[in-house]
Parts: sequence; structure tokens; C-alpha cells
Amino acid sequence: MYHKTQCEGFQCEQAMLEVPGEAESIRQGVLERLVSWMRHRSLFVLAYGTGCGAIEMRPLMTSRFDAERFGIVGAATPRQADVLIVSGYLALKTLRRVIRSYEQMQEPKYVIALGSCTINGGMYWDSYNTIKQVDRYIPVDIFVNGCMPRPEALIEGFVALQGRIKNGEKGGYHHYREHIDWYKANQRKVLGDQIPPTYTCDWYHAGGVV
Amino acid sequence: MTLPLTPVWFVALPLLLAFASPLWVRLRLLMPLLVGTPAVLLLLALALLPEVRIAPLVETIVIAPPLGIHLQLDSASWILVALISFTGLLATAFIWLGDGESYLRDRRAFIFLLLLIAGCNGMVLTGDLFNLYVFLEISGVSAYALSALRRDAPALEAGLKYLLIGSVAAVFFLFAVVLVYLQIGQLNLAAIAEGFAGIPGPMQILIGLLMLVGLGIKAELFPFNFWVPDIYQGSHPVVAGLYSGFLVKAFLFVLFHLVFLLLADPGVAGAWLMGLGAATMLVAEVVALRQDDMRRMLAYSSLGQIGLIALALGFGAEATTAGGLFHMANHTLIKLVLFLTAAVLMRSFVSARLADLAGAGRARPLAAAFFVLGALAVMGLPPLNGFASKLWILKGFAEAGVFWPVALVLLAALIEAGYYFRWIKVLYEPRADLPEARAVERWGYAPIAVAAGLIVLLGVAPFLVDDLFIEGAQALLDRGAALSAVLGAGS
Amino acid sequence: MSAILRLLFLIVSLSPGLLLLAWDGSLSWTLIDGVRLSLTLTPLAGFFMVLLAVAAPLVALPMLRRPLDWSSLALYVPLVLGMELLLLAGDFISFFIGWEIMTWSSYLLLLRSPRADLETSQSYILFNLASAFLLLAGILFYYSLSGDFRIGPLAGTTFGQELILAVLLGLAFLIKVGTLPLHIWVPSSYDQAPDLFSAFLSGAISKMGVYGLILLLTLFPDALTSLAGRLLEGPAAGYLLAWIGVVTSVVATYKAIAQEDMKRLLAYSSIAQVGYITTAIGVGSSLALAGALYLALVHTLVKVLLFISVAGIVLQTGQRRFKDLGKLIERMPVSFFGVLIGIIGLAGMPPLPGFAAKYLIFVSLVDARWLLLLAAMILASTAAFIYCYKLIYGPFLGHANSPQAREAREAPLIYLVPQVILMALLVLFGFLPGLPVQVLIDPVLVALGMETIGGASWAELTTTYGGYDGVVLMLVFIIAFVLVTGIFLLLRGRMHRAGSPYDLSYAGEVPTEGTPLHYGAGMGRELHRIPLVGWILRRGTRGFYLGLAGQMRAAAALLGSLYVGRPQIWILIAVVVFAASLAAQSMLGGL
Amino acid sequence: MHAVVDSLAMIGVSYVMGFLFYGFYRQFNARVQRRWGPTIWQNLFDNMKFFFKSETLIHGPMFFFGPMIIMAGAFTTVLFVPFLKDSDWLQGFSQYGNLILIIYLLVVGPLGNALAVGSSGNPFGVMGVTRGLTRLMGLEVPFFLGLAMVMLQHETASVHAIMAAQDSLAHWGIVTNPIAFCVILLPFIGSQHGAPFDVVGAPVEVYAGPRVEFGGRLLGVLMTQRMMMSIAKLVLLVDLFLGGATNILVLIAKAFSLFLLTTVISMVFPRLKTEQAVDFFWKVPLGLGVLGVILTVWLPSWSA
Amino acid sequence: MLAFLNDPGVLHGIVVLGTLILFFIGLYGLLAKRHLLKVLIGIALMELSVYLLFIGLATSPGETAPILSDGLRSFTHMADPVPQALTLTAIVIGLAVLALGVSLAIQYHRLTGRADVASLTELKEPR
Repeated sequence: MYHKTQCEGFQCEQAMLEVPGEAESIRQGVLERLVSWMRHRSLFVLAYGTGCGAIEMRPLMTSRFDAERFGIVGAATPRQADVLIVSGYLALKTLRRVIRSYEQMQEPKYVIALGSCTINGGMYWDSYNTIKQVDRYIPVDIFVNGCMPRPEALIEGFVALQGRIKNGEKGGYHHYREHIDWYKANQRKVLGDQIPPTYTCDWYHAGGVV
Repeated sequence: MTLPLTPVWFVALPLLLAFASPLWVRLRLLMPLLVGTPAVLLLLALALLPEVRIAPLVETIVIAPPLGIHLQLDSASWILVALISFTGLLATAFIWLGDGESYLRDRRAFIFLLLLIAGCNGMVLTGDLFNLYVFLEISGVSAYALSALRRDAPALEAGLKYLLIGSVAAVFFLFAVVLVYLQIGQLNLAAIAEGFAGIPGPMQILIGLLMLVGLGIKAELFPFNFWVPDIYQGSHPVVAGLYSGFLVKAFLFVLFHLVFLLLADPGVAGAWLMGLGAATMLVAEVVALRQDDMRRMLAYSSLGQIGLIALALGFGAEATTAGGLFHMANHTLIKLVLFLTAAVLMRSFVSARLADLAGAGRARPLAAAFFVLGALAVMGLPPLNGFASKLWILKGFAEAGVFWPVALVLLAALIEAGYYFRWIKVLYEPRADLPEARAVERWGYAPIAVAAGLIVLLGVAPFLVDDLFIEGAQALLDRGAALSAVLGAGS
Repeated sequence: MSAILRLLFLIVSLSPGLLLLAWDGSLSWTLIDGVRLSLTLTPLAGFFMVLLAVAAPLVALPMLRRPLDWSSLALYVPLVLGMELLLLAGDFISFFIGWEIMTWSSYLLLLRSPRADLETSQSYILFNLASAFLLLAGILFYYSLSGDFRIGPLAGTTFGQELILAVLLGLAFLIKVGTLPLHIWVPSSYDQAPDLFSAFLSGAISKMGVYGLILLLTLFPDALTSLAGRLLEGPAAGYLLAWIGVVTSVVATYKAIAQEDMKRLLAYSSIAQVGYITTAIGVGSSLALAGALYLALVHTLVKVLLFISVAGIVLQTGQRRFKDLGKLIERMPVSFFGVLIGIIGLAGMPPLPGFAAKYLIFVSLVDARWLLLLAAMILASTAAFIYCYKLIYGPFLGHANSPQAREAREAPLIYLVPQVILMALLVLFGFLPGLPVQVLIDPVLVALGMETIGGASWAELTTTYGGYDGVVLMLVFIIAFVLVTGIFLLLRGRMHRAGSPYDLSYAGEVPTEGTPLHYGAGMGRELHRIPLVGWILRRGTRGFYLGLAGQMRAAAALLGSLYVGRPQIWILIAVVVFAASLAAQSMLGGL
Repeated sequence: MHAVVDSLAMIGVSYVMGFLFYGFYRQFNARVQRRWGPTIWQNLFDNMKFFFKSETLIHGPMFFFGPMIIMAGAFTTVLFVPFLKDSDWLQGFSQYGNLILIIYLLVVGPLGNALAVGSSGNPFGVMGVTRGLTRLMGLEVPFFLGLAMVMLQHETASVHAIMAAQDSLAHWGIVTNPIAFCVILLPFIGSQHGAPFDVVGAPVEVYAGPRVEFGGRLLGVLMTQRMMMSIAKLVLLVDLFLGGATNILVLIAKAFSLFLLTTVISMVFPRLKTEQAVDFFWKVPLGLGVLGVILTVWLPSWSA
Repeated sequence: MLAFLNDPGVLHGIVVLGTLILFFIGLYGLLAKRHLLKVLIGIALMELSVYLLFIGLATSPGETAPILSDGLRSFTHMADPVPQALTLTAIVIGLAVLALGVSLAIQYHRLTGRADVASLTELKEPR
């Protein structure tokens, strides 16, 4: 189904993990800039509370740190969300659901990975069933490191993400589309046949990579 | 030689033919004569109709009344005679055409059927009390024998039971006749009617009650009718159809004829009879709810209708009486259809039980359709004839402003619907394994179809015949006219 | 031969319409001594004849689908003719004849369904006959008062007599329309009747009860007001009737929500709708009667449409329960639109004419100052949204829940033609809510001696409380809809269809065919937790009637024990009765 | 032409009022909770963001048309509510409608949307719809009863006539018929999806309720119609009880004060379950309504 | 010695008493006996009592047979002939009924081996 194509080996992988930076910002007209500005002021967050990071989300959203002043509010379903927060380590079981939720979100969509575990496994670096590097399976726009990061750090991550959105930079979802084969191969490697069904990425078969 | 058209033939013809039966066996004329006799009587009745409508026909035998015996054909008894002949015609036609059981087609059955017709005609026509007793016994004996005709255990049982209770009724009636004669010294009904008021009161009551019990048993009124379902169930349905069709009607007619003729003021007796009629109707309809044998169910239903007729006649108003007479005729047609259909179904499926007839409507659609028609008519649903007569009766009550019979009649009709529609539903039960149906002669449907056609015709156009019944009611109720017709204007 | 018979059948089914066009003058003849039948066409009867003229051919048409059921066709003929007689009746006897023909022929038609069980058929016929016999009793009472069977206002009667008459006839008609304690026969018979015949039962036959109720009003010189004076601005006697109607609507609506079978749901909804009509008749003002007639019209159109659509679904899938259907929208789109239009009409949503009818009734209630009734009616009519939604969600939306539902095809053309006609009629009346008022209802009001309510144009529905304009409303809505859709499609961005019906946001899970995704069967179950609704839903009258039947059987057994098969006991009883009555008479002192 | 411009103006006004009021609501809510809160424009941002999402998933044609129907319903509703009295402007088509029509138009949209939800095949959505309909059933009874009392008071169902009758402060509906206002107030909050009664669409209650499958531009449509519908209802109440408005500023002021009242009530009550909400509507506001009917309709007629 | 019998009142009284006793004996047999033939005999007794009553009451002491012979040329002091004729007819009819009953009973006995009136239970109400 999803098959490996161009890329093999360590260097290749490294290249794939390079999320496009500022250099690749897109030229925008007035309308696009206006829309981008609106978008950065309104982020609906699907918080995927897989680990201890979920604890840090509560103070973020409530009175003390009040993320709503940045236009950041929670969303109940992936259909309505703009940002997926992976808050901590992922196990094999949760990875599947995170991928499916990510694929069900409507573009433009972004991912914030919270905590060290999402970068390299953190304290679970040698566990047999945790996922060490989330960005091998879904594209991560912002990593917020720390074990756990404080809400302030998370806000900083959000602000950084907002900045990138405002500038109209390409998000991780572009990358996901362009390299879907690689992502799917990685997912298949750990999940086997349990990867989410194809219809959640039907654009892949339609060939419509925007 | 010219044969005068007189009412005597209604009695004489069937009697003569019955007693000459060995001759007909030899000549292979049994079946044609069996059907032909009631047909001829019907034609005779029709031929006499214009005369009867002008004035009652009084046929004297040997000596003039009040001393001699006479037959009286007035508008009321004409209805009964025509009904008896017509019913006899259809039932015998069914026996002939329907290619039915052999015991209904042999000499004995021939004799008893004709005797039954003769007896009933005689009862209705006679103007003599003892003669009445004789005809009562003739029809009774032939009825007992007809019940037992099949000569298996249920049939013999029915015959015996009928005989026992019938004899008791006859004894009671005979007792009354004896008392009447001893008191008045007359046997002519008109003469008795004149002298009846002169009898001491307690003796009147005694005679009245004896007659009530005697005729009440025969006419199937409530506390005396416990024998009815057993006899109807044990007899062949065609025979039961005859009982329900004209035998009981004849007794009922005799009962009311006596009441209206003998009593100058039939009020108290009428009230008694209304009460008995209402009780008969309600009790029978309620008990019918739990029957699961078609003959038995029809017997109860017949009882219910008899009760209704008694209720209507007992009221004594012209409209109710006319309606009651009309209902007699209608009920005869309806019950004929129902019992003949039951005969067809029984022949097809061997049993008349509810469980065995489930789904029969799909195997015998015509028979089931006739059953439905009869059921609708007996419940008094328009546009069938039962409706017309019930409406007439109820209208009579409403005109008089008496509403308790209306309520009872409607309640009884509702209960009646409760079991008839249960049967209809079961007849049309969708069943994968349709019951095996034995072949029946298609011509057997012809008499049923004739009766059914009349049911519809009388329902749609009762105005064709309503004059007859009004005249009949007047003849039945008008005591003075009846007396003067027999005894002369001066009496 | 078969073609000629079918043609004849169609002609009979069209006969109400032909009668409307061709009837003039009157007919009369004597049935029996003193009973004279006369046929005329009053405007009121004409209105109901219109309903019959719409329902009869539209139900008849799909009945001609092969394989033909000749018995049903044959029984349909007396049914239609009987109802025509009932409507043409100028006297009570022909009214009753038509009524009874309707009753038994509809019962026999009901038996044509293989699903009809004994309890249902018995309850159908017994309730209907009880209604008929009450009617007959009332007619006879009327006859004893007026000395004539002709239908006309009574004069010179006492309050007690009027009350008896109103109760007898009223009960008869209330059974027919199926108001509350007397409704038990409706749901099961509508459910188990042949699918197409249910449409006729609900669309046409139940309207005859409504006709009767309105006819009952015309018997009294001053309608219901003469019976017990006035309460607030309406007749006090009507207040009771109105409450009966409203309670019926409320209870039937909740029962409808709790059903898990399409036809039963529609049956209860019929009860509820006719309950509104009853209420309106209770109000008795010209507005209210107009509303009642309007609702009767709409209900006929809607219920025939819905029952035919449902019949199509049952025909194609063989399923009738919500839990066995689903997602038919893609397989049966025309039926979907049929049901959609139907439920919009049923729920009384603008812009379809169901709203016009409810509007008239609501305004009449406000006008009569009967606000508590209004509140109860609103309760029923908003709760109706739930069953309407269930009706369209269960079969058409959600997920297909049975192999038949997955592979169904659109209903045959002969089922679709009536649906399309009815949809067109409903939309037309939506545009022109004043059309039925001016053409059909105003003549009736004139004949009843009430003021008319027709407006300046067909597009308008006017009352003293204000009105609305159907054309403007419809156009505004359509233009808004077109504009919104157009603008939406002009916006940038990719819009694509989900690749699978199972692409649902389901907490990250991947639902499959085995996942219980269809919410059709359980919908509305949570309403049990609302105290009032739970109280209503836990109660029913079936136990009472079953108990009654049991008592009847016990009585039969008791009396049957008199009929012992022993001759000696018969004789004994005869002798004892003889002796006892002799003794009694002689003690009472003779004749 | 006038009608077109007028209609567009009404739609515009209601939209602007809608996002500003709700923006205010969010900020006010945040301040009560001792937060800073978003800007007053936040609702505009959210709405626009959804309108310009680059991907929208639909589940079949009915799923697409549902939001269109609800939007058309919102437009129609707005156009049938007169915004101003004694003015040619902001009238829409209100002279062709009446109060009862408006009440029913308010539910046209949600029912259209319910079709879309059903068509999505998501059981959570349908559960949400059922809850919504249940709540509607609960609130509509006292709501309509209150309106009926107003109709009876003025003996008309025309909003224009009711407005015209309230020519001075002393004749405002809230003064002349306070019971009706009290009866209506809580159901009104319910119909605005306000706080104690907002279990239907609340996030994470049965997975976001009816909107669970809507995303992208369709969600934008739904948000828009909700804001416009709320404004239509507010204006309707202003027309009925606060004497209407002669110009746009008065209208905004009156509507805002009413909005503030409902907001304050919403903020201090915890959320009720659906059946609790229905039971509440049938006990408190409806009981009050029955009392009102007895006081204002029955007693005068008996004493007369 | 038996002259008191010449008083019609006494004679008729005795007749009435006797026939009534006979009637009730018949009734007793009819109601209480279980054998079919005994029951039939009961009926016959009842009929007989009615005949006796009729004849007994219709005739007064001193009346002769109503036959015009042996020099009798007028209808005086004759018994009323009608009751006698009627009774003869009734006896014939009663005999016919009795014969039919007995024959039915015999057939029934041959068919089932029972002659007990209580065993006539083929036809009865359903349980």
C-alpha cells in the first residue's frame, strides 16, 4: 500500500526530518496575509493527553496562564482543531490514535510536541514499547522540550508557532503530504497492519498534493 | 279434476308425498320430489299472496269453526309459510345438488324432511288448539328423527336429548291444552280467545305458564334453551339450518300468535317475553364467545337472534313487530347461508373446530366468502338484510322512546362481533400448511348463492318487501280482525 | 380482462373526484317504512370528499403493482363507495350505512396483511363497531327527539337530551379518531395493515371521525356554546373536548417517540395529529374550524405521502424497524425527499402548509384565551420534532444496518408517482397557504354560518392576529439558500468527500461495520429520564382492555356452565322456573 | 432595490452585532474568572479562520446542504424580525410575517442541520441532536406560553403592532407584562445555548454534540448562523419587551443590556443535564407561566 | 258404599289428586332415574297422567258413552266425545314418540354399550 520510494538510509532520514524553515516562506498577497493573521489569532487545540504533559495543559488553559488571550482554546474533535498537542511519550497503542486524529484534522493543521519524550524518548529511551521520535511518524512543527516543560514554555512554543503561521510559512502538513510514503513506511514499521485505514489520506491516492 | 288452490295443500302435499315414499324410491323420484315439494309450496304461497293481502283465507275442514278445524292463512302466517317453503327448497336443493352424505338422501330423510315441513306449516296455519298440539308433535318427532339420522353416537345422543326435552315440552303444552278445554270447552283458537278472559285468574296464570314452558322450550327462550347447542352440534348442519331456519321460527310465531290472540291486553305477557328475549340474547351471545365448534357457535348465535326477535315481537308495537317478522325472514336466510357453508366446510375439512379450520379461507375461498357475508349480515352490518330489519326494530323502540332494548341489542351485536370476527380472522389465518381439503360438489354452492343474493338484495332494497311485513304485523297484532275473520263479524 | 378490471378499479378510486365535479342536486328514496335515505353534497362533506378524492386514487395506484391482490382490490371498491355514501349522506341512516360499509370493508382489507394478528384485528373491529353502535344509538336518540333522520339542527330540546346526544355521538367519533383512552386499536392496526392500506387508514378513514365531530357541532343550533355556556372566549363544553385532544396529542407524541417501528411511529403520530384537530374543533370558532380543516387536509396529504414512502421502503428492504435500516438516502433518494417533505409538513414547519394549519389553531387558541391548552399543544408539537427526526434518520441517514438496506433499490415507479404528486401539492400549498383557505375552507365556513377567513390573495394567510405571506417567505428562503450555497462554493479551499462512511471522528478509534454506529433504535430513549415523560411512557391502556376481554371470557365461562349437556338438569331447571314463577305470580296476586 | 439593500444591511448588522456581543461575552466571562481573556474581536477571528480553512471534509450531499439550510434559515429569520420601529430601514420582510412564524423559523435551521448531522453517520452527533431537540421541547413550552401572553395582551401576533403599542417607557412590555418577561427569560437563555442549559453543544460533552463531524468552512457557517440567530432573538425580545428601537444605536444599547442580563445569569449557574434542564423548564418557568395565565387571563374574566 | 263417588266434585277431586301423584311420579322418574328406558317410562307416565286428567275431568258420573245406539236417540247424558277423541289421538302420538325414543335408546345401547342418561356426554360445552 504505502511503499518506500526514493529515500533510504540515515542521511536520507535526516533530510526528511528537516522541517522547512523560514527560508521557505511563501509569497503572499493581501488576502493571504490577512487570512494568515486571522489564523494565527485563533488556534483550536486538540490536546492529546498521552502522558504527564497533559497535566501542564490545565494551568495553561485556565485562569493562571489563560491561553485564551492568545486566541487559543480547546477543541473537542479533530475536525475542528488546528493544533495537535502530543503531550508526552507515545506508546504503540496511542501512536495509532494520534496518527488517525492527525489525519482527521482539517488543513491547515499543526503539531506541537511537548516534552523530551517526544524528541528522543526521554526517560523512556530504552523502553520496549514507547515511540522515541514522534517526528518520524507525524510532522512536528514545534518541539517544546523539558521534562516536563512549564506552561510558560508551552506558551512560548505557541507564540513561536503563531509567528510562523503569521508569516505564512509552510507547515508540517505540507511536509506530510510530500513525504507520505516515508511517513507511512515508518508507521508501518512499528504498527504493522494496524496503521490507520487509507481513506483518511485519500488525497494520497488522488495524487492531489497541493 | 281441478285442484283448488287452498292452504290445505301446505300440510297435505308433504304429508301425502311422505307417506307414499316407497313409491318414489321405486320410481327414483326421491330427490326431485324432495326439492319439488317445497318448490311447489312456494309457488302456491306466491299464487295465494294477492288473495291473502286482501283478506285472510280461512279454510274449513269438514265442520265450520268454532266447532270444526280450520286453517287460517293471513298476512302473518303467509310470511312463515313462504319462509318455510323457501328454506325447505334451498336446504333440499343443497342436499340434492351438493352430493352430500347418503343418509340425507335416502327414504327416511325424505319422509322426515317432508314431515317437518308439513308439521311446521300446520302449526303456523292451524286455527285449532289441539291441532296445534298434533302438528307440534309431528314436527317434533320428525325433528328428533332428523337429528339422529346419522346413527352414530353424537347423532343418537342429540336425537335422544332432543326427544327427552321435546317430550317434556309436549307434555306441558298438552297439559295447557287440556286445561283450556276443561275451562272453556272449545278448541278453536278464536273461540278460546273470546272465552279466555272468563277463566279465573289463577287458572289463566297456570295455563299461561304451562304454555310458556312448553313453547318456550321449543322456541328456545332463555331458561329453557340449554338443549339447543347440543342438538345443533350433533345434527348435520343442514338439519341444524332447518331447525334454526324455520322450526324455531314456527314455534316462536305460534307463541306470539297465541299471546296476541288469546290475551286482550298482551302487555304483561309481552313484558315477560321481552325479558326472556333479552336474557336469551345476552346470555347466548356471551356464551358464544368461547365456542370453538362452528355448529355450536352458530347455535348460540341463532339463540341470540331468537332472543332479539322475541324482544321485538314482545314489545308489540307495529314497527318492532314488522321488524321482528322481517328479522325472522332475514335470520332464516342468514343462518341458512351459515349452516350450509358450515356443511361445506365440514365436508371439506372433516372437522368444524376452530383450530382445524384455520386458513380454510384460502383453500375454500368461496365458502369463506359466504361465511363472511353471513356473519356480516347476522351482526346487522349494512348493506345487508340483517341491518334493515335490526334498524326497523330499533327504530320502533326509538319511536316509542324506550331505550333499554336498544342498548341491549347493540351491546349484544358488539359481543356477537367479538366471536364472528374471531372466526373470520381464523378462517383467513395465513398458514404455510394449508389444511387438506376434500372435494365438494360445486353445484352445492348454488343454493347458498341464492340465499346470499337475497341477503344482499333485501339489504339494499328492503323497500321491495316491507309492505308484506307491515301487513303481517298488523295481522298479528290486530286481535279483533282475526277473531271476526273466523267467527264472523258479529261476534 | 385483467386490464379492464384494473381500469374499473382506477375509475372507482377516482370516483370521489368525479363525484365532486359532476354531482348536482340530490337523490332520495325510501329504504324501509319510515326511513328515507337522501343524498346531497354539503360544502362540509365536499371538503372531506376532496380529501378522499386525493387519497383514494393515490393509494389505489400503487396497489396495482404486480402481483395483484384481487381480493384487496375488490374490497377497496366498497370501501371507497361506502365512504362516498357516508359523505353524501343527507340523513343519518345513509351516513350510518356508509360508516359501517367503511368499517367492515376496511377490516377485511386489514386481514389481507399476513402480519395482522388476532389481537389487532379484534381490537380494530370491536372498537370500530363499538363506535358504530354508539353512533347508531345516538342516531336513534336523535330520531326520537326530532322524529326524522335528516341531519339538521335540533330545536326545542332540553340540556339533558342534548348532553346524551352529544356524548353518544361524540364517543362514537372520538373512537374513530382515536383519542386517548380509546386509541388502543389505532397503532397496532395501522402497523399491521397492508402497507399501502395504512396510508388510506390514516389519510382518509380517520378523517371521517373528524367529519363526524364537525357534523355533531352542526346538530346544535349554537354549536358547543349552547351546551354549557362559555368559558373565557370559547365554549365550555368544547374545553373538555379540547383537553381530550391535547392530552391525546401529548401522550401519543411521546409514545411515537418511543416506537422502534416506522409504521407504529406513524400511527401514533396520526393519533397526535388528529388530537390537534380535535382540540381545534373544541375551540369551535371560525378560525379554529378553519385550522382543523386545514390540518385535516395537510395531514391527509402528509400521511398518505409518508405511508406510501414507508411502504416503498418495506417493499424494497423487507425491514420496518429503525435498527434494521439506515443510509437509504443514497439508494432511495426520491423516497428520501418524500419523507423529508412529509416530516416537514408533519412537524408543522414553515414554509410548508403544516405551519399554516398550526398557525390557525394557535391563533384560535390565543383568541379564545385558552393559553394552558396552547402550552400543552406546543409541548406536543415540539416533541413531535423528535419523532420526525427519528423517522428520517432511522431509515435514511446514519449507517445501513442490514444486508437488505445495503442493497436496496429505489421503490418502483408506481410508488413514486403518488409521492411526487403529493410533494408537489405540499410545496404548492406552501407557496400559497391561502389557496386551500379560499377554495376549500371558506365555502365550508360560509355553509356553517361562520365568518370567512380568506385573505386578499392566495399567497396570504390572514387572521385578526396578523398573517403571513407564503410566496415572500418561500422566495426569501430559497434566495437565501441559493445565495449562501453560491457564496460558500465560491470560497477558496478544497472540499472533498470522506472516502468511507467510517471516516468518523471517533476518539481516534477506527469504527468498522461491527461497531454500533446507528442511533436509530435507541433514539429518544433518554426521554424516559424526564419525570413527566417517563410517567407517560410507562403507562398504557392495553392491560385494561385485555383485562376487560378476560372478564368477558370469564363471564362466558360462567354462563356457559349453565349449558350443561344433561337433559335431566334442563328439565329440572324448566320445572323449577315454572314452579317458581307460578309461586311468584300467585303470591303477587294474579294477572 | 431598497429591499435588497435593506436585507443586506440587516444581515450585516446582525453579523457584526453577533461577533461583537459574543466577543464581549468571552472577555466578560474571562474577567469574571479573573483572566485577561481574548479580544473583543476574537469571534471574528475564529469565524474567519474557519471560513478560510483550506480543507473541508463532507459526508455526502445532505451533510453539505444542512449547514446551507441552517444558514438560509438564519437569514430568513433575521429578515423577518423588524429591527427598528417607525423606520423604513432594517425592516426586511417583517411585514409579511408575524411572531409565531418567527418562532418557527428559529427552529427551521437546527432541524435542517440535524439532517446533516444524521447524514454524517456519527452517533455522537445524533445523540447531540436528540439532546438538542429534547431541550427545545423543554424550553419551547414556557417560551411560547410567554409569547402567547404577549400576543393576548396586544391581541395581535404582529411584531410591528406590538412595538407600536409600546410608545413610552410606561408601556414597555417589561413594565406592562412583567410575568411574561420572567417566563420567557430562562427559556430564552436556553434557546441561546446559554450557560446552565448548554449541555448540548458543550465541548467534551458527548464529544462536542451535534457539531462533532463539522470542520473547516462548514463549521464557520454554523458559527455564523448561531451568532446571527442569537441577535435575531435578542432583537425580537427587545421589540416585544423593551419597546423596540427607533435607531440603530438604541437598538444596540437595548439589545446589549438584555444580553448583559442573560450573560450575568448564565455565568453564575452550573450546567444542567438535559433531562434536568427540561424538568426545570417545566417546573419553574412553566409554573410561573401557569400562574401568570391564572392571574392575567382567568381572574379578570371571572371577576368581569 | 261408593255412592259418594257419584258426587262429581269428589270424583273429580280424586282424579285430580291421583293424576297429579302420577304426574309427579313420572317427573321423579324423569329427573332421578339414570337408565334411558326408565326415563322414557317417566315421560310416558307424565303423559298418561295428563290423559287421565283429561278423561277424568271431562266425564261426570252418570254419563254414557257418546255413541248413538241401543235406543239412545239424543245427546243428553252423554259424555263429551271430544276429549276422548283427543286423548286417543294423543295416545297415538305419545306412542309414536315413545317408540322413537326407545328405538333410539336401543340403537344407542348397541352402538356404545351404554344406556345411562348421564353418559350422554359427547356433546357439551368446551372446557
